[in-house]
Amino acid sequence: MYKKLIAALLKRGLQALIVALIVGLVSFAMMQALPGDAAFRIAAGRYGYDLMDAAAAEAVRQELGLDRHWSLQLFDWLKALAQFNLGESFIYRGSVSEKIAVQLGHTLTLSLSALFVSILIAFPIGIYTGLNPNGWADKFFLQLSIFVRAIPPFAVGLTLVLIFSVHLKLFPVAGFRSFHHLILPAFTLGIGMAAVSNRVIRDSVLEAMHSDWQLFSRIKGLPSGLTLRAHVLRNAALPSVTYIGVQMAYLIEGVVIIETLFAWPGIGHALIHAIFGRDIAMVQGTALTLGLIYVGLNLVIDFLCSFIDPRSAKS
Amino acid sequence: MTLLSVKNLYVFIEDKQVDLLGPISFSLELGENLTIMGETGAGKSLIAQAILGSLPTGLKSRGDILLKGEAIDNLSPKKRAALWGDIITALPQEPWLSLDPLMRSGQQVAETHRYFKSYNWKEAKKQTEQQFKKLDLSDTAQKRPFQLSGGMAQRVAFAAATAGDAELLLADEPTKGLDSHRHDKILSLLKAIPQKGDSLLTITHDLDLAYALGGKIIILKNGKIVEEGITHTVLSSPKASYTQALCAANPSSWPPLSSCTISSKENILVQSEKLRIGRNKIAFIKGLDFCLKAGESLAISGPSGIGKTSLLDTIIGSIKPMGGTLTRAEHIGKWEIQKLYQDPPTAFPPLISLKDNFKAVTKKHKMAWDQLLQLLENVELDASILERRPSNVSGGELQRLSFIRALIAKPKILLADEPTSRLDLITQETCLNLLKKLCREENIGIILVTHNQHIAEKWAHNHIDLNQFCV
Amino acid sequence: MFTKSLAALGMALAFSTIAFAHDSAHEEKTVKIAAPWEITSFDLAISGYVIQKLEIMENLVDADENGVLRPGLATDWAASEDAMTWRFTLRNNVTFHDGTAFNAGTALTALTRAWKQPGVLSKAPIKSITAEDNVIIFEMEKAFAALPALLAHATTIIPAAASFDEAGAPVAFVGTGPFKVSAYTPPQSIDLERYDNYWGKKAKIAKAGYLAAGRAETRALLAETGDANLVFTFDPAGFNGLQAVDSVETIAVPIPRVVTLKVNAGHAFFADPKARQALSLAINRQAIATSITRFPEAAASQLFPPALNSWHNTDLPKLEYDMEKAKMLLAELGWQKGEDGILVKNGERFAIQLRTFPDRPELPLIATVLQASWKEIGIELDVSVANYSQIPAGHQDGSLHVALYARNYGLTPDPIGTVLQDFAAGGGDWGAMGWENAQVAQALEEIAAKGDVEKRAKNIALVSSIIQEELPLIPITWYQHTASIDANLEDVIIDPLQRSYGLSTMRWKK
Amino acid sequence: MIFFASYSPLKLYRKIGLSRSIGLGLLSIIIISTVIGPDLVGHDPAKQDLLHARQMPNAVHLLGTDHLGRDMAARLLSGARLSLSLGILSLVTAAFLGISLGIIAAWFGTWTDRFLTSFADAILALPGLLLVLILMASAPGSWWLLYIGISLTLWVEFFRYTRQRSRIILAHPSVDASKNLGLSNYFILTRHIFPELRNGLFTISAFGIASAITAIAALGFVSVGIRPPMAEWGLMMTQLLPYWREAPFLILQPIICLVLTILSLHLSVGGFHKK
Repeated sequence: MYKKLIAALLKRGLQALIVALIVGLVSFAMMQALPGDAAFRIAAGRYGYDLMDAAAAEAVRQELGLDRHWSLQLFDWLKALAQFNLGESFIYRGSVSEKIAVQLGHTLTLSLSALFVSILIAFPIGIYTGLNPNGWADKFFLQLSIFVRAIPPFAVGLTLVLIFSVHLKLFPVAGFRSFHHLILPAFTLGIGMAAVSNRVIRDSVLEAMHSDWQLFSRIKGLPSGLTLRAHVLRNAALPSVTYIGVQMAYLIEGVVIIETLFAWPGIGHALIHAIFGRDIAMVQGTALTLGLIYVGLNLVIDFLCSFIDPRSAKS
Repeated sequence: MTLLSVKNLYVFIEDKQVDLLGPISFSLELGENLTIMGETGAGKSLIAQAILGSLPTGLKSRGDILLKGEAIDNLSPKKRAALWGDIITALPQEPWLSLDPLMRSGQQVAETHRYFKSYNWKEAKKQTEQQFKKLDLSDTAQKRPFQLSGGMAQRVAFAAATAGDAELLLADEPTKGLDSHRHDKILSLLKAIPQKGDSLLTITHDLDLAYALGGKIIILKNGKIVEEGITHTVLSSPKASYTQALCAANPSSWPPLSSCTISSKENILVQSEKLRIGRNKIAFIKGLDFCLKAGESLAISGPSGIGKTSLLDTIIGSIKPMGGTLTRAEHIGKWEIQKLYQDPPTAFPPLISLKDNFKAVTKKHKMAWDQLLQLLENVELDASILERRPSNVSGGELQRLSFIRALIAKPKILLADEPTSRLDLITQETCLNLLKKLCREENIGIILVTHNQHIAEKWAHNHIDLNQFCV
Repeated sequence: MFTKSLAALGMALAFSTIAFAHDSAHEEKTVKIAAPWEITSFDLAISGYVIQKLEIMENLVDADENGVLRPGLATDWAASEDAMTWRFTLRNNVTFHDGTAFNAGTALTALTRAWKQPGVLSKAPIKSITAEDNVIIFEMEKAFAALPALLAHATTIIPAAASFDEAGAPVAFVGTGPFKVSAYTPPQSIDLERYDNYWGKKAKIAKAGYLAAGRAETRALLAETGDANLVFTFDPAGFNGLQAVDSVETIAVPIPRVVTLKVNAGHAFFADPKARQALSLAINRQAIATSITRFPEAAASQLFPPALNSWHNTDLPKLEYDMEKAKMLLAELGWQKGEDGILVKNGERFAIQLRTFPDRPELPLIATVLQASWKEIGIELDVSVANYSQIPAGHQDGSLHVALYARNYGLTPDPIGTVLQDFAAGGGDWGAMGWENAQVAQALEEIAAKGDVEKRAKNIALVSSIIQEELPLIPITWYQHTASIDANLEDVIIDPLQRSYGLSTMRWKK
Repeated sequence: MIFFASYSPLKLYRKIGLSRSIGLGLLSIIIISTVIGPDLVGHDPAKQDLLHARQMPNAVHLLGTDHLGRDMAARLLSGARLSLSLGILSLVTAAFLGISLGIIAAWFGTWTDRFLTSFADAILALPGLLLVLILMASAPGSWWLLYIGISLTLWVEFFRYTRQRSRIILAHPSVDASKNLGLSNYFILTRHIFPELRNGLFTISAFGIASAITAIAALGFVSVGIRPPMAEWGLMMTQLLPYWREAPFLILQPIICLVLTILSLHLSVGGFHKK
C-alpha cells in the first residue's frame, strides 16, 4: 500500500507542477497580449469608469512597474509563483492568496456537494439501465441524457430556480447563507455531470453482466442479487470512478458558470470578474487554485481506484 | 436412480430455425460418468449449456431433459438457475477468466459455502481452507486471480464449482492447453466425482482423458451421435469409421518416425551453444545446445511456464539471449523466420476479412493472387473462405490458413508454438502432416513447441526436452 | 436493492425541505437589498459607492433626492467672495460606530486621503486642505463654486481611524452613519444593524442585508420570490416580467445617465459636423427606447436628460431620425456607394470600429442595432465588445473611431464637474475627442467659477445648443434607474442620484 | 477516408437498422439545411425590425423573431453554419490530435506514454472553458481563438479513449503476426486499430459537438463570445435567456436544434448498443 501512495503522490505532484507552470505562463502571456494598455485596464478595474482617466492609469503604471521590459516582469512573476506568493490583486488592493482563502471554502463545498449529487443520481440510473439494457428506461434515460447535455448549465440552473424557488418557494434563488442555499446550485451542477456519468456506469454494468466471471458466479450457485452486490457492482465501480476523475474538468468549468448565476462567492465567480477587470494576478491565482483543486480531487480518485482494484497499481 | 435423462434434444438458432445439434438422447445414473467426444465446433459445449439452461442469446433447445425424473427444460429461467450449484454445476472452459478479478480466490469459494450452508464467515473460511489443502492450493486463498497460474486458477474454479456439493458436474474441455503434469492433476479430481457417488459429464476431444475416465462414451459428428457405449470397448474396438479415424489420429498410436537423417552440414539454419534464456534478468533455461538444418524438424517439449515461448522469441530475435551464443545463417532474410500461433483466431486481425489480410501479405511479398489460390487448393481449402472474418471460420481451417500465410513470405525457418493444442485429434493430425509436407517440399526448417510427448517423439526428426536444461 | 437507494434519495430531499421552512418566522424582518455592485475591498476609492448608499459612512455635505445640498457632517459652509477659500464648520458630539469621536482631525485625514487618490477631489483645483479646531479650510488655485457638491460624492465619505491598520491599509468599514456593519463576506454580502446613538433621526428598521448579484436574471428572481425586498437595476425583460408580480411594486426613475456615442472628430471621416449629424440621423432612438430599454420616453432628444433640470434645455430642436437626409449629407461630403453597398471616398471604404463593453447588458444590443441601421446608409461597422478600459486607451492613442457607453452626469448633485471634464479644452477620456470649441470652453469656466444664477443659465443654454448642433457626443437614450420594492415596505425613497438606498427612512407596514 | 476504407458502402447500407436510418435521415436534413442556409427561408439573418421584436411564430417569420426583431429561422440556419462548422472543425482537430497522440503513446509506451499522459492530465487540470476564456479575453470575438480553445478542451477525451483501447489492441497476437509478416505500420493502423476504435470514437464525437456548442454558450454567458451580428446557437442560448419569461419559445429553439443534431449523430452511429 505504501508504494502505491508514493507513486500516486509523485504522479499528481508532477501534474500540479505542470499546471502551475502552464497557468503562470498563460496568464502572463494574456497580460502582454491584451489589447490596449495594461495600466488603463487596471485603473478601470479599480475605480470604475466614471472616475477613471489617464492620470489614474499613470499612477497605476508606476505603482505596478508596468513599463519595465516584459522579460523582467516575467522573471518576477515566476519567482513570486515559485514562492507561492500569488502577489497583490491589481484591483482589490489585497493579497490574492488572502482573497482566495476566503472564497475557496465556498467553491469546495459547492464542488463536493455537486459531485455527491451527481453520484446520487447517476449510480441508481446507471445500474438500473445497465441491468435492463434496451428497456424503456434505458432508451428514456439515453434521450434525457442527450437533452440535458445539450442544455448549457445556466439554462439548467434557471429551470431549477423557476420550478423550486419561484413556483414551489422551497429554496432561495441565490446567495449562500445556509445549507439551504447550496441545494439548487449543487443540483444544477450535479445533474449536468450525472447526464454523462450515468451512461458510463450503465456501460460498465452491462459489460460486467456479460462477463465470464458473472456467469460462473451464478453457475456456482449464487443468486443474481448476491452476484450483483458481491461481484458486478464492485467491478462496474472501477471504470465509473475513473470516469468521475475525468469529469472533474466539467465540474470546475460548471463551477465558474454556476457561481455567477447563483451569486455564489467562490473562486470561479472571482475568476470571471478577474478576467473582466483584466486583473491578471487574480486570474492566475484563481486559475491555479481551480487547477490544484482538480489535481487534488483526482488524487482522491486515484486512491479510490487502487482501493477498489489493487491490480491497477501494478498495471 | 437415473439422475439425468435426455431425449431427442435439439439446439437450434431461434430466428433462422436452423438445427445446430441433435437428436441427442442419453441417460446418466448417480455415481456414473459419461464422456462426450467429437471434433471441435461440432456443438459439444451446446449440450452442456442446454442441460444447464445457459444457452447464449439467440439459441434455443427443444426435447426433454429430465432431472431425477422431473422435466427441467420447461422451467422458468429463475427456477432453472435455482438448480445451479445445488444440483448441477459446471467447471468453466476458461477458468482464468471465470474468477472475479477483484476478489481474493479464497473468498470466492468461501462465499459459496456460506450461501449454501449458511455458515458465518469464520466457518466458511475454515471449510475453504480444508478444500484448498486437498487441492494443494494451501497459500493461495489470499491471492487474487491475476496472481494465479492457469493450473491454480482451474483448481480454484473447481473448488468454487463443487462447494455446493452438486450431484452433477459438467466439465467442458477440462484439459485444453494443459501440459501432462497438470493433465494428470485434473484427471484425478474428475475421477473422484463418481467415486463420491455424484455424476460427471465430461466434454472433451482428449482421447487419453476419456480412456482414463472410463464410464460410458458418446461420439459426435456434425451434431449427431455416431457411436455410444462403454468407453473401453468403444475406444479399443471402434465400429463407426469416424471413431476409428479418431483413435488412429491419437498421437500415442502414431507409428514411430522412419529415420531419414539429413547429413550435409552447410545448410545449417540456426545453431546454439550453452544458450541461456530468461526475461528481465531471471534465467530459466541454460546450457542449451541445438541445431536446425533446412528441411529438418525439431520438437521442443516441457511443462508450461518453463520458457518455451521465450526460446522462440530469442530465435526470432525479438529478445536477446542472456548467455551463450545463437547463430543464424546469414542468408536468412528479414521476413524469412515466420511464427505460427497457439490460438488460431488471435493470429488474424479480428475486424477485417481474411481476403483483406491475404491481399496485403501477397502484395508485400510479391506473390501472384492465383498462386495463393493454388496453395489453398493443395490444403483443400475453398477460396470463398477468404470472404469471411476470422471469427466465423473454424480453428482447424484458420490454422491451415496461417500455414499458407507464413509460406507467402517464403520463410526458411518456421517456429510453431503449440499450433494444434486447441484442435481436436483429427484436425490436429491433418494439420501436423500438412505442416511436415509443406516443410519438406519448401525445404524449410521447423521448430515445433509442444507439451505432448508423443507428438514430440513421433513427429519431429529430433526432440529436446527442456526439463534437462531448466534452471 | 436498487429501489432502496432511490428511496434514500427521495428521503434526503424531503428532509432538507421540511427542516428549512422557507420563511421562518422571527421577530422583526431584515430588509434584504440586492444590487449588481460587489463590495470588493475595504478601499473606499473602490467600494465607497455601496458604503455611502448603505448609509454606513457619511459625507460632510449631504443631498436630498432632488439634488439640493443639505448639511451632513458639516453643519454649514461658506466661500470667500473670490470663491478661493472655503470654510466648513463640523457638527459636534458625533461618534463613530466604535465609539471614537468624530472631529476635525479624522475629517482632515479622510479628505486628504480622498484628495490624493483618483476621485472627484483630485480633479478639483485644490491647493491645500487644513483644519482649525472644528473647521476645515480649503484653499483653491482658482475660483471653484462647485466644491460643496464634490464633498457630497461617495469617494469623500468620512471613515473612522479604526478603518485602517497602522500601515494605512483599509481593513474595516467604521463610519458615523445610521447603520453599522455586523458581518461582511467579501465580495458578495454585508449585514447591517441599526446604530443606536446615531446623531440624526434613527432608522426605523433594525436589521438590513445587502447581496451583490451579478446576473440580471438572478436579481429578477430574487425580487419575485421575496428573497430580496429591495432590488436595483433590472434588465428590460426582467423588469417587464416583474410588472405581473403583485407582491412587488416596480419603479423606474429617470436618472442623469446617458447612453451616448463618442465620435473621434479628429478622424478624417468624422471631422465635418455633417458626418456626425448623418450618423445621428440614422439612429432610430424611438425604436431602440421602446424595444430594447422598454421606456419609450427614454429616447434622448439631447445630451442632458430632464433629471438634470437646469441643464435640460427645453427649447432645443429634437434629434430626428431621417435615413434619406443622412444619405444626402454623406453624399454631399463626397461619399459614393461601392458595389458592396459600402460608401467609398477617394479609394477608402467607410468601414469603422465601434468599441463597447458587456457590463451594461443593453450596450451590445444597441451596438448591434447601430450596426444594422448604419449598414443601410452604407457604413460598415465592426462591433468590438471587450473591456471598457479600451475606450479611454483609444482616446489617449487616437485609435478610437466610435465608442458606445453610458456616461453618468449625476456623479455630483451639480454636473459641472463632469461636464467640465468632458467638453473643456482637449476633450476628455469619456467626453469629446478631437473637438474644440472656444465658446463652450469659456462658458464652462464661467459656470464652474461664478455663482450668479442668471449668467449661469445663459452659459448652460449656450453649451447645450452648441453640443446639440456639433454633436461631439451623439446621445441615444436616457437612463431609467429601475428598482422593485416589497409590497409591505413603506416610505421607500428611490434616489435618482443613486447616493442612498433610503434604508434610514423606510419601514415595514404595520 | 481511413474510417470507411474497411467498411464498403454496400455493407453499410445492408446494416442500416431503424434507429440508424432515422439518425442518418435527420443528419442529412440538418446538413442540407445548413448548406442552403438562410435563403431556405428567404430572410436576412441580420435584418432587424425592432418594433416587431419577440414575435410568436407566424406566416411571415416561421419561427418568430428574436429580441431585435430578426427572423429566428434565418438566424438558426446561419447559426447552424457557424456552430456546426466550429463544432465539427474543433472536433476534427481534437480527434486528429487526440487519436494520433493516443496511438503514439500506446505504440511507443514507457516514457513517451508517461509524458503524454501527464501532459494530457495537466491540460485537463486547466479547465477548458478557462483556457478559452483567457484566450478569448486577449482577442475578443476572434473566431480562430475560439476554435483553438475548444479543440484544446476536447482532445483529451479522444486521447484517453484511443490510448486505452490501442494498448489492448497492440498487445493482441494478431499485431505481432502482422509485424512478423512484414506488413506496414499503415496496415496495422488501418486494419487493426481503426476498425476497433471506430464506434467508440463516433460516440465521443457525437457528445463532443454538444460540448463544443455548449462551451460557446458558456462563453456567451460570461460575455466573451463571438462578435455581433454573427448568429451562433451557443451565443443565441445566452442572448435569448433573459426573455425566458415573455418569450420562452425563443431560447428553446437553439437548444432543440442542438439536441436534434446530437441525437442524429448518436443514432446514425448506432448509439443503441445492442449488447
